[in-house]
Amino acid sequence: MPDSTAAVSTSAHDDVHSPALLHHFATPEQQRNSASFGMWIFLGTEVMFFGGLFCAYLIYRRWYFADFAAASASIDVKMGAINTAVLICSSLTVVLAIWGAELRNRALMIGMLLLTMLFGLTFLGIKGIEYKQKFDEHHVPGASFNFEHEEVPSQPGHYANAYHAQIFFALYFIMTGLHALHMVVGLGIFTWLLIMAWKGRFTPEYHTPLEIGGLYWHFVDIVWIYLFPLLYLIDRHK
Amino acid sequence: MATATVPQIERENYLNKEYGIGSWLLTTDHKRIALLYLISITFFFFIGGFYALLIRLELLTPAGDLVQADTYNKIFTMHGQVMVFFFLIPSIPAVLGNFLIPIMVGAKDLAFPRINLLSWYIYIVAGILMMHCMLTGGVDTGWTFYTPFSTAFSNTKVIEAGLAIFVSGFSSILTGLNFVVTIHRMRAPGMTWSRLPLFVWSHYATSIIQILGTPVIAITLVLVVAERALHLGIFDPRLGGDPLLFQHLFWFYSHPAVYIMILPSMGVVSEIIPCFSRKRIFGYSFVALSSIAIAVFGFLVWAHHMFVAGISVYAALVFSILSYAVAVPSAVKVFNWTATLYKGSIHYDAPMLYAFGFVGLFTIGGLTGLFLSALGIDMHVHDTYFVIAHFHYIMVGGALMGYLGGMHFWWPKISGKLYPEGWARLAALVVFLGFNLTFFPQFILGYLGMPRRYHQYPPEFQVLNVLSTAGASVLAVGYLMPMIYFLWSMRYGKPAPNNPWNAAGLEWTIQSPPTTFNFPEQPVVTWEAYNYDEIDTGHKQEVQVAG
Amino acid sequence: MFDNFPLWPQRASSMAGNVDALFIFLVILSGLMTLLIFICLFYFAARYRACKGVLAEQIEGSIPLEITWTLIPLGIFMVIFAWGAIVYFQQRTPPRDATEVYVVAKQWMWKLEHAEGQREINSLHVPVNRDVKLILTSQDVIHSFFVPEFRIKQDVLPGRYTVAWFRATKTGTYHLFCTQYCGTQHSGMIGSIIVMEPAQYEAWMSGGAGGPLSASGEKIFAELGCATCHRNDTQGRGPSLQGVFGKPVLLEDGRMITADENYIRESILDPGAKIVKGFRPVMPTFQGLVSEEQLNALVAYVKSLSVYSGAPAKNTASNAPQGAPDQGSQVQ
Amino acid sequence: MSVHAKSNPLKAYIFVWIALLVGTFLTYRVALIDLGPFNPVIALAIATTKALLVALFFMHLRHANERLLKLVVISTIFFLGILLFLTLTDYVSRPWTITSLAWFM
Repeated sequence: MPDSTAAVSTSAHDDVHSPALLHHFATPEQQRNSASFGMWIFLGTEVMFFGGLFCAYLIYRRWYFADFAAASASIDVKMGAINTAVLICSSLTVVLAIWGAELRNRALMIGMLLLTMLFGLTFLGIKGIEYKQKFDEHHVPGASFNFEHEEVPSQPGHYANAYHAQIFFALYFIMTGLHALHMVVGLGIFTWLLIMAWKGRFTPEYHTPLEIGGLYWHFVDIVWIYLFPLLYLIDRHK
Repeated sequence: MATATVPQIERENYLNKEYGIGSWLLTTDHKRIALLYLISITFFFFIGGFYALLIRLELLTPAGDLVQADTYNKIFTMHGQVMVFFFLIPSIPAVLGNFLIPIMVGAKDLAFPRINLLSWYIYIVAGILMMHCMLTGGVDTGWTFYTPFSTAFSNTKVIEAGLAIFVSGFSSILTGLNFVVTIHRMRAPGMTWSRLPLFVWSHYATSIIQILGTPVIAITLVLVVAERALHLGIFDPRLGGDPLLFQHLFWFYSHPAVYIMILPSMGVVSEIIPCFSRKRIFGYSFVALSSIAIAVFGFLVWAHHMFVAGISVYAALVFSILSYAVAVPSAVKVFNWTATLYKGSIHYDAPMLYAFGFVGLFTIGGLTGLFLSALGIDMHVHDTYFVIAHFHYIMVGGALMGYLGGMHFWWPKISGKLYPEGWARLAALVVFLGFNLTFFPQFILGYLGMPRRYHQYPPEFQVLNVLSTAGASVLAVGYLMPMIYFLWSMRYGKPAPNNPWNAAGLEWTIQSPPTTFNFPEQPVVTWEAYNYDEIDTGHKQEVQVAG
Repeated sequence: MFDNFPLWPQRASSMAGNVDALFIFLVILSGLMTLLIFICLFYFAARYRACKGVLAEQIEGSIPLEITWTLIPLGIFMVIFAWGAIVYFQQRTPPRDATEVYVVAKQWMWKLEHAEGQREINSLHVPVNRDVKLILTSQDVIHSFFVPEFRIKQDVLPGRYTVAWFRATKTGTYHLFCTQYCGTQHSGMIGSIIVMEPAQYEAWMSGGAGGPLSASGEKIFAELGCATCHRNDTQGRGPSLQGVFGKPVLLEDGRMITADENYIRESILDPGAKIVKGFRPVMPTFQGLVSEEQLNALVAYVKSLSVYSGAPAKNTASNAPQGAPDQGSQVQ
Repeated sequence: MSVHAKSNPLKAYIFVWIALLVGTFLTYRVALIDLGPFNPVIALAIATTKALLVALFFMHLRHANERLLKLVVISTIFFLGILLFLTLTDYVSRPWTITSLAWFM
């Protein structure tokens, strides 16, 4: 931990301030460090937020493994895999956009921002198709939920308990739903970043919003990296 | 002490810089936001207090004759929810912490002033949701929302209350986040970690809990709301769920939440005791690190709320032994405060009286915690009035004493006016006596076996309940007094000098009330914390100006 | 002495003395601690009150002192922990030959059923000086079974059994409280435990009972057609239930579990959850078809099948439920 | 991030990207093979590797001057671990019997 972070502001007040420097910070460095530190802490709260769900998932997966396997087998692993790849690509385009800002390469920055949002929308689109399938199959928990006569993959002739499968689907929809909600928020942030970038607000010296927006996006990607094997790949082998 | 030299004519400060509603509602000044919080939490404190009085009135007689059973259940539920989530959790951090932390570390503001304002608005939205919930029928689940009662059986506004508390959580998270970043990134030159006031250390520990604990209650409430609305089965045993999972997730936050309430009070007391004993605090680094230890160990003990709930006996063993681990740093703090008095030069101003009260009540509250984490005794006293008495000793005796002590200590800085010292000493005494009269009989009631949340009770418990109710009315008077004389002093109080207590700390080097940006120039800290020897021997701390 | 103003609940069970001993130890201990702190506070506050011209003496702190007052409390805490844990384990370990009572809690009443078949509502008659094991479950929300005079408390959960036990040592009538908030009439969900002399108890028992619980379980077993598959030979489609209770069971997925009350309960309500090795998951669920009371009777019946198959070996002893001789069968 | 703009990070970015895609494919393929209890272990090991790659390279956590951020990450994972681990102590030991502790009495 740095001992004291506020630089001795010998001349901070006399300097020509960068227009983005807020009044209560001594230096742009201090401001940037504060912003990224704040974002990392926020991501820490997000980890604990999803952590409660992971905890519930862990407990019920241990209890109702066979039923979870049956329910997991009913979701489309290809879609999930494609979506994982889409998000990974979007993470690449995010870092390239930041790189573009560092290089003062406006076309790269804006192009990559657009591409990121395109990937994000693709992800949500695919997710929407998956949700539609589940809806048609009556696998959405609630009054019309139906999971009768679904075999447990490794035990032919053994039908999954519909109540326990419903718990899987409840967790599936809440986890992926909250993840998708984070994606929507991310798209909102990136729209704003795109406008800022378009207006030429970002320079190699100052592009903190781009960086902390990127941190958020990568975090959402990491959540999905865990959701994919946990939800889609329970007991998949024949 | 308070040897107030008559101060200067009205100077520009954060209070009179701008006028008008807009200049308050859109302010990003941490001091103004602290006052906004002060007004809002005082409002909720009186709502919660009103419910408390209704509870005590109902329990005056064994029969449930004042209100209906359903009404009573709603009253104690909303008493708990309002007091915990809308008063105690924001109380010291959002008011005193908000006001003081930037000044104590030598910054112009918190790291994210706009997020600070946002957190107040989130609190207000949550408060409006809670008020709406209360006014349209209320909720009767107990503040603990235990499933499956809350998800499948209660006929009241569980979803609204859940949402209100969910929203208020974000306010708490953002405050904690702001504090941590400020403490790490905004310290003035020379303000090293070993020179930080202990108030800042304890808020750092509090913030860790707010940041890492609150999201878990948020997601738990999301699950409760979803379960109630859609019957998913996650917490409903009829659908394969486990109600104990809810309790695990709930207490993972709600146990550390107790430390969100008590740690800031400990910070306040760690400021007051050195000031009024004119001494460095005894064992600075142990007091500082014990705050962090409490925050970390606080996360390891939650299932001691579940010893009789049907968890495995082995898990009960683990959680019992860990509960004792968290008691050690609390004990260390009490010993250090006491040792600080040794060979001091002790003054009996109102803040010090509150600090004495805090140490006494916290000692009793903490020691009875040992009873509850002893597995064999918890079997008997769990969910009885023993538990009620214990956590009120911590959360009211401890947290509220610290809050009032801090309000008195920093009131001259906040308002620029001196409060009437005689009244304040009287109020401290009334609160202390009223509190003990209210809650000590409840320990006995609990051991006798009176269960909590009882609308009517067997007649042999009546004498103690009457004592408790009598105490509650004394306590109410004790709480109203500071409210009245603080308001009175805003208009009629003597103007406060910059440092009425001759206290150490950056906040006392600036004018009362401070200017909007706190410091005329970036301060540079060259002295250790609590340098009362230097102050009293005439080597006054002076703010060096950099450059 | 204090008729209207008691300070102490009566000690009416074998457990009460143990709990009170620890409690008194803690009261003395924390009383001394509080006294120490208060005396220091008052003495220092008076002795070192501010005087003109006398400055405070600065003391930085003392590491030996800090270590002392960290380690000594820790040591004391470990003693309390161990003592508390021993009492807890006593409370959690029902003796083998205890009389069994099935308790069903619902909003807002207690339904109690003796293994001998007597049913009671909001009251429980027990003989003095005999171990009584409670097998508790709830029909709706979480309740909690609390008898202050016995110093026992156990939450009662829907969807599973929890267990408690006591041995009353004093005749009389004692409070039964629900201590887990359960809705409108939570404070009305009270009852009484009536501890009687053995002779009185026998007299009370002989007054109108419909035969032991296991016998009504057997009837339900037959009515539901369980016996078509769960036959006594090895030819049935389901495993034979003779002597199953309290024994280890090998499952299809390789796990080994002990057949306790919760296992039998789960096997009736969710037969697919734990398939016995060598059998197929063909049993339909009885969720919603049997009431809690019928379930208790079925469990009692399955347990009774084990009594005749010989006493359980000592080493494989498992959870309390194991091989507890059915009181009902003794009466027969 | 003007500090590391000097060196060209493109190669590292592309390399990490390819590694992440390969990891995803690997996760899927391995799930189809029966490895008994090791299926979830391997899946989570791959996921953790991927998450680390994203955090270290895309989120620039590997740079030495970000020690404080590493502290945030480590303490978050620590507390998440506590939540999962201590909750599991209850669930894992619930079926255990009491008398195995008989020596204790």
